[in-house]
Amino acid sequence: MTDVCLRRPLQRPSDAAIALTGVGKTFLPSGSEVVALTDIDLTVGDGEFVAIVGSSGCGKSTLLRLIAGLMPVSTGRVEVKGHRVSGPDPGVGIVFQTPVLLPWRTVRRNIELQLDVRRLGRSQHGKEVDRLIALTGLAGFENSMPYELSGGMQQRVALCRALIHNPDLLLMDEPFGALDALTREQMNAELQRIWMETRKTVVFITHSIMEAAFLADRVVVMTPRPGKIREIVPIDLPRPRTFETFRNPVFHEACDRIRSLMSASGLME
Amino acid sequence: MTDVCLRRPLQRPSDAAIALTGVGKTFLPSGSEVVALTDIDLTVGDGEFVAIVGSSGCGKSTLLRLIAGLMPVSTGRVEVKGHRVSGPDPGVGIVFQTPVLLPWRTVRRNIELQLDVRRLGRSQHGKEVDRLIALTGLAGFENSMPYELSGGMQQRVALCRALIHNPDLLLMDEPFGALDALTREQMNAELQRIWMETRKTVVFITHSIMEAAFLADRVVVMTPRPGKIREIVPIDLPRPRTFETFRNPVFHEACDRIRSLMSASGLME
Amino acid sequence: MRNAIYPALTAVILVGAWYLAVLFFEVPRYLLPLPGEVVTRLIEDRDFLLRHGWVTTYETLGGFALSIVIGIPLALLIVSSSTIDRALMPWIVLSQTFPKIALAPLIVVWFGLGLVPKLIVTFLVAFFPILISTIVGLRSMERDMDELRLSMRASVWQTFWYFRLPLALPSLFAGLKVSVAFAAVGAVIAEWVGANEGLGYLLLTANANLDTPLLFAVLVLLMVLGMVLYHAIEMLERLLIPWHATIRLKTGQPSF
Amino acid sequence: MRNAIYPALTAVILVGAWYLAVLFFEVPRYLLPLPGEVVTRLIEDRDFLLRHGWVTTYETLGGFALSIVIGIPLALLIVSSSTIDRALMPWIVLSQTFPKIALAPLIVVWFGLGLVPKLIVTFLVAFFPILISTIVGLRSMERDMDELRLSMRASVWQTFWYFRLPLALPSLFAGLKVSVAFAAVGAVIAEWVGANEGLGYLLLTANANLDTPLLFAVLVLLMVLGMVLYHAIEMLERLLIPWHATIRLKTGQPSF
Amino acid sequence: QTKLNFRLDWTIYGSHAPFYLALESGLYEKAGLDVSISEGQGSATVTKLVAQGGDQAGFIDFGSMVRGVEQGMPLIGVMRVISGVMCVISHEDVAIRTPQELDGKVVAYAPSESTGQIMPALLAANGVDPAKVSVLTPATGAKNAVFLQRRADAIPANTNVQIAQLEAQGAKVSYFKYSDFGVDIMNNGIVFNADYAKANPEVVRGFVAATQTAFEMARKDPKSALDALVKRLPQQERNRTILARQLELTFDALETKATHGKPLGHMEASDWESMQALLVKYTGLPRAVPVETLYTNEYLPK
Ligand SMILES: Nc1ncnc2c1ncn2[C@@H]1O[C@H](COP(=O)(O)OP(=O)(O)OP(=O)(O)O)[C@@H](O)[C@H]1O
Ligand SMILES: Nc1ncnc2c1ncn2[C@@H]1O[C@H](COP(=O)(O)OP(=O)(O)OP(=O)(O)O)[C@@H](O)[C@H]1O
Ligand SMILES: [Mg+2]
Ligand SMILES: [Mg+2]
Repeated sequence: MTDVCLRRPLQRPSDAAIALTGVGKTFLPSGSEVVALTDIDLTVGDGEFVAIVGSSGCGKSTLLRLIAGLMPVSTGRVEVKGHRVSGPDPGVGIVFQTPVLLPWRTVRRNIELQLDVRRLGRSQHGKEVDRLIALTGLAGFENSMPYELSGGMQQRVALCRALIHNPDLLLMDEPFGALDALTREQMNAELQRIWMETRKTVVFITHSIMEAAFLADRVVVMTPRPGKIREIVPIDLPRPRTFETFRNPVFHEACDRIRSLMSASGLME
Repeated sequence: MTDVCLRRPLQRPSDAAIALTGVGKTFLPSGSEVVALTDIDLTVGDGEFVAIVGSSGCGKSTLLRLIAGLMPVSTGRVEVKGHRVSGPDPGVGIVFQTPVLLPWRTVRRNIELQLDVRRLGRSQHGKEVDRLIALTGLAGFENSMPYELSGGMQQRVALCRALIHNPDLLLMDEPFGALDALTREQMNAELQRIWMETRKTVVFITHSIMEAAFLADRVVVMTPRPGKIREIVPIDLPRPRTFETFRNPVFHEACDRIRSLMSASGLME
Repeated sequence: MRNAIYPALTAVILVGAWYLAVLFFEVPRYLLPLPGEVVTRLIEDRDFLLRHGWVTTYETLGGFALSIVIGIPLALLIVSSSTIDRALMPWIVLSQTFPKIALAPLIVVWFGLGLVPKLIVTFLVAFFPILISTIVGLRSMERDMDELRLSMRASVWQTFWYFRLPLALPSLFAGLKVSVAFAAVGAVIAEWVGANEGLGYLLLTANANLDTPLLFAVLVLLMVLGMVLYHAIEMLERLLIPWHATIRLKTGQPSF
Repeated sequence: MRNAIYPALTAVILVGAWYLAVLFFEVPRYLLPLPGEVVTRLIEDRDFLLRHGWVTTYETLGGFALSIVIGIPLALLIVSSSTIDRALMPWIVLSQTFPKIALAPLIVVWFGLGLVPKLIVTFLVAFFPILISTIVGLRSMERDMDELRLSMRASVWQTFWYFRLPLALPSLFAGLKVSVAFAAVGAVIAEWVGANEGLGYLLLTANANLDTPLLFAVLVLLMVLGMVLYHAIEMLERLLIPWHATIRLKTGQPSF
Repeated sequence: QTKLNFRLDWTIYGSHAPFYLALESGLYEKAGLDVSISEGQGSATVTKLVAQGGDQAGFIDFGSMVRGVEQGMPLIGVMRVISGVMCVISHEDVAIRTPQELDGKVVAYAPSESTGQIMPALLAANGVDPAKVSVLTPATGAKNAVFLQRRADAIPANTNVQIAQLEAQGAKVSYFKYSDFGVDIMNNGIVFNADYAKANPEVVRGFVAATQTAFEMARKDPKSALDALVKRLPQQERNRTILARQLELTFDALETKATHGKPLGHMEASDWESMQALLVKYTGLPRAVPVETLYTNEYLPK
């Protein structure tokens, strides 16, 4: 395959798949208010793969929710595909931080839920469901109920569900957090392949700096509460990235840079 | 601190904190039966730190449940502190794979749940609760409800809850899975310190090979379904391990060994 | 089959206790006849009893069906809008706080003495538990799942069908169980409002005529009707929500 | 205060509709008196009505309290053992499937005409919804949480108090709401069994004398009693389970 | 003073006033009795209460008492009070004055009402085919409404209860009594628990005598009787006109043909026999019992 690295100048937000300007989010829980995000300016190009890293509780999931249109911003403006967000975009696929499977549906039916709700014929996509199940190593568990699955298996079902309708915008919140190192690597490779084939726009939250650097065009490093963007680290590596990439000094430089940015912002507040 | 590495010969199971002999576990769900574990023989010495790695769905959590006395074995025998297991041991602290917080209790009250149920005076342990909250970076969120926390914060609450009653046997199922790299490193260091100070017996499930090698006296590598012990890798490194350890070739050898064992057993079945 | 043992045992104990009570405490027969007398009556008058029993059965089923058909959508409506909730709930609670029989004259004059008033009264007695339980069930969706359905852009109807209804089933079934047990009572009350057939009618006659064996025969039939309906609902529950903890724990995983 | 608007509005609409109905459809007064007449009656006879109302109120509260005090532990017992479940449930269902009033003579003879039979009948009418809802609530503990409480070696009592009860609260409150709305009806029925005071007794009198204004005055009092109790339970719910989705969603997070 | 619990058949109606007169004017007290009067929920329930002895005496429909005795209840009728009040009420403008005119008409009554249950006897006695009379069966409370709405042409009723109520609603009614058409039966009387009566004959005698005097006094001065009732139950003040009319009609119905001219309370075996015959034939009473077990005149003043 050829190098399909897609970094481009992104002056005009309208060009972008996602554009956040001056976004802030404050929660008003029972006690004192929590400022989860302030002053977020971020533009994600069409077909770009952006990873977000930051310490636990810094607002990554909140940011994803704002982009997904799952909650309104407190200040600022979120645009997806040029439109101000006021609800989830039809072309979005989300992997949540927890698997959120319906306990009354089998593995297969949980994946098909996406098809059912979007009125995409279950039978037409049957093959695709099978393919994703095989890809994620769930073959043989199609008819298991969620409570019969291990933590990692549940997460993989959620992954399949987010992919089955072939969305052009993929929002993933630590999708591989519950997977072992090797399965995770395999999944990374798969995700890259899918991304290169279909040119989806991806926003990918991860705790693994290496995973972020391996997958993303740009890595957004966030500071802890109140969550701000500290720096955006471009990853200037050719695609497809393979395990050769791990030996590339550019890769290690990027990783070190991200790591030092995170350390600098303090481990936790 | 001095080197307190505790590996000893463990011929007599009765010496051991945990002894599994010929343990197997088969689930009989709605569909076909799932053999989660077969032929597990494992002895964990008193005060030993054992890590378990293995691909997703290979039976790690199931193994932990058997040791914890949360479910009966299908075959074989599990002994904890010389007694056949027929329920959870009083001196056990468990971190589950999911946080399992009570939604009607604040962070602080969730940690205190362990004290309440075990009738350990809430007031006597007040300082200890504060200390753990500060240690895990949850200060300021004592009175937040679980749904107001991020995924990683919830996991940290669960960690505090497992430690507050100072158990001598600690069973941890991916306790740091939802934490960012740096918080995770800090937590690793903390866990090592606590372990060295209090000489707890620890069984620690993780997906991070480096974490396993960094923390454990021995790393149990499991094969995928049906879950078996492939090999037990001893980690012959002095304590306390610090970030110097990462430069130690012994460490890297161990990691490579674990990695190759896992690859050899096939990524997934 | 094993499930039938306990109810059967219960029946045996009940009848035994009844028998002994009558004999030992010398309860006069006109207050509490012997089981045998009631059974004799049940057998002798079976055609007559079954005919009236059948009337009450279909009134019960009709009223219960109406409770479901109106109760569940009503719950959905109330859950979907807090304005509707606040506007409707007071009325509904109101409708529960007085005995229906007190409105007998109005009911008879407006709805006559046919099937309609029976269905209305039975419905009024039986729908409230379904409504309240369904509301709690429908509302028990946590943020996680709500975000999932939002992200899928599920319509109101889809949200109900794919998410809220299955989630609500355990609670809904609790409502159905209470409701079905009350439905038979509702039908009897409906017959007291005005009827010349049905078990409620028989109860009135038996009472006026001091015909205690008949009274108890009718009560036995009512119990049988109620029990059958209740257990039918329970079986349906087992069928529909085997995935739920309520049922899983009951059927029992092995544990220490 | 804002919460009072809707019920108030409801009352206004109800009275308005009632007024217009009487005037336009020329409903005869002996079927449906004018609101004014009922209000006049309420004011004129206030001492007398309040005295009887008070009797019914404490019967209602007593029976309701009994339902809670017996219903919840009973639910716990049933949840804790499937043998007890299967042995007791049939009896309990049985107790619900026939009209209590049919056993009036037995009840009167065994328990006299004092407060005891009133409490028993009210209890019999009101406890079932609490029982069933509590059972569902108590059983709704998922494996995760069950393992947590096992790992802590929580005793049966602790399991109930720290885990099952809080989990059961939303469902339990559904039961309480149904139950409290029925309790007043139960008290009225209990008074029909035999009483010289209380709103149920007044209903009988009003009915016998074709005294429709009195009948409606009593119904109004019953409604007020039921509504007050219902809303008291609802407020308690808000107080006790602000953490639950049922309530969280109602109070409303901002959303699109 | 001997305590005596006396239970009325139903909630208050005008015929009850003399009992309160006896209470208020001290008649019971003079007889050495401390009587407490309670309202009832229908004769069927009251028979059981008296049989159980919780109440020693009741103002009970004799028909219900007969059923009770047949079932083995220890009851004894000691004083006949109201007789022949059963009637058929119709609207004056379409008056029904004879049983024959019921042919093809609609009547309404609750299944539990003895007046309704006996109606076939009335029809049979007058050559009317009961099948030609349609019956609506609303709840007791709804019966009057159905009649006032003219859903029913007529209702079987008791002269001393419903007529006054219907008139109070502004209805102009016409009625005829069963007793004028061959069905002449006793209605309510004083029933004692038989065991109690046997053990306490003086109490029964005293109560019966006082009651008899009270009815005489009330007939002469109905207002005093009503005053006494209202004094005890102030909320009845508002029903005074109805009560007065009910009481007035009560005095027209204190004897059967067989007891004409006899003192109030006196009973004749023939009345009991004909009553039982009707109950057996029309209302499912399994069998007639010996009349001696039903009543006695021995407690009446000589
Ligand atoms: N619904 C809510 N109500 C109140 N506070 C909230 C809510 N959701 C999130 N927060 C707060 O916002 C902050 C950011 O949370 P968020 O879940 O975005 O963190 P995160 O970066 O995803 O962390 P993690 O890596 O641990 O998942 C946290 O301090 C959290 O307590
Ligand atoms: N309650 C259950 N019923 C049926 N099958 C089960 C049950 N629990 C676990 N299993 C099966 O047992 C196997 C091992 O599960 P387990 O949760 O132990 O895996 P794991 O090693 O912890 O995986 P992960 O790393 O993904 O958490 C899986 O195949 C799972 O499907
Ligand atoms: Mg998060
Ligand atoms: Mg696991």
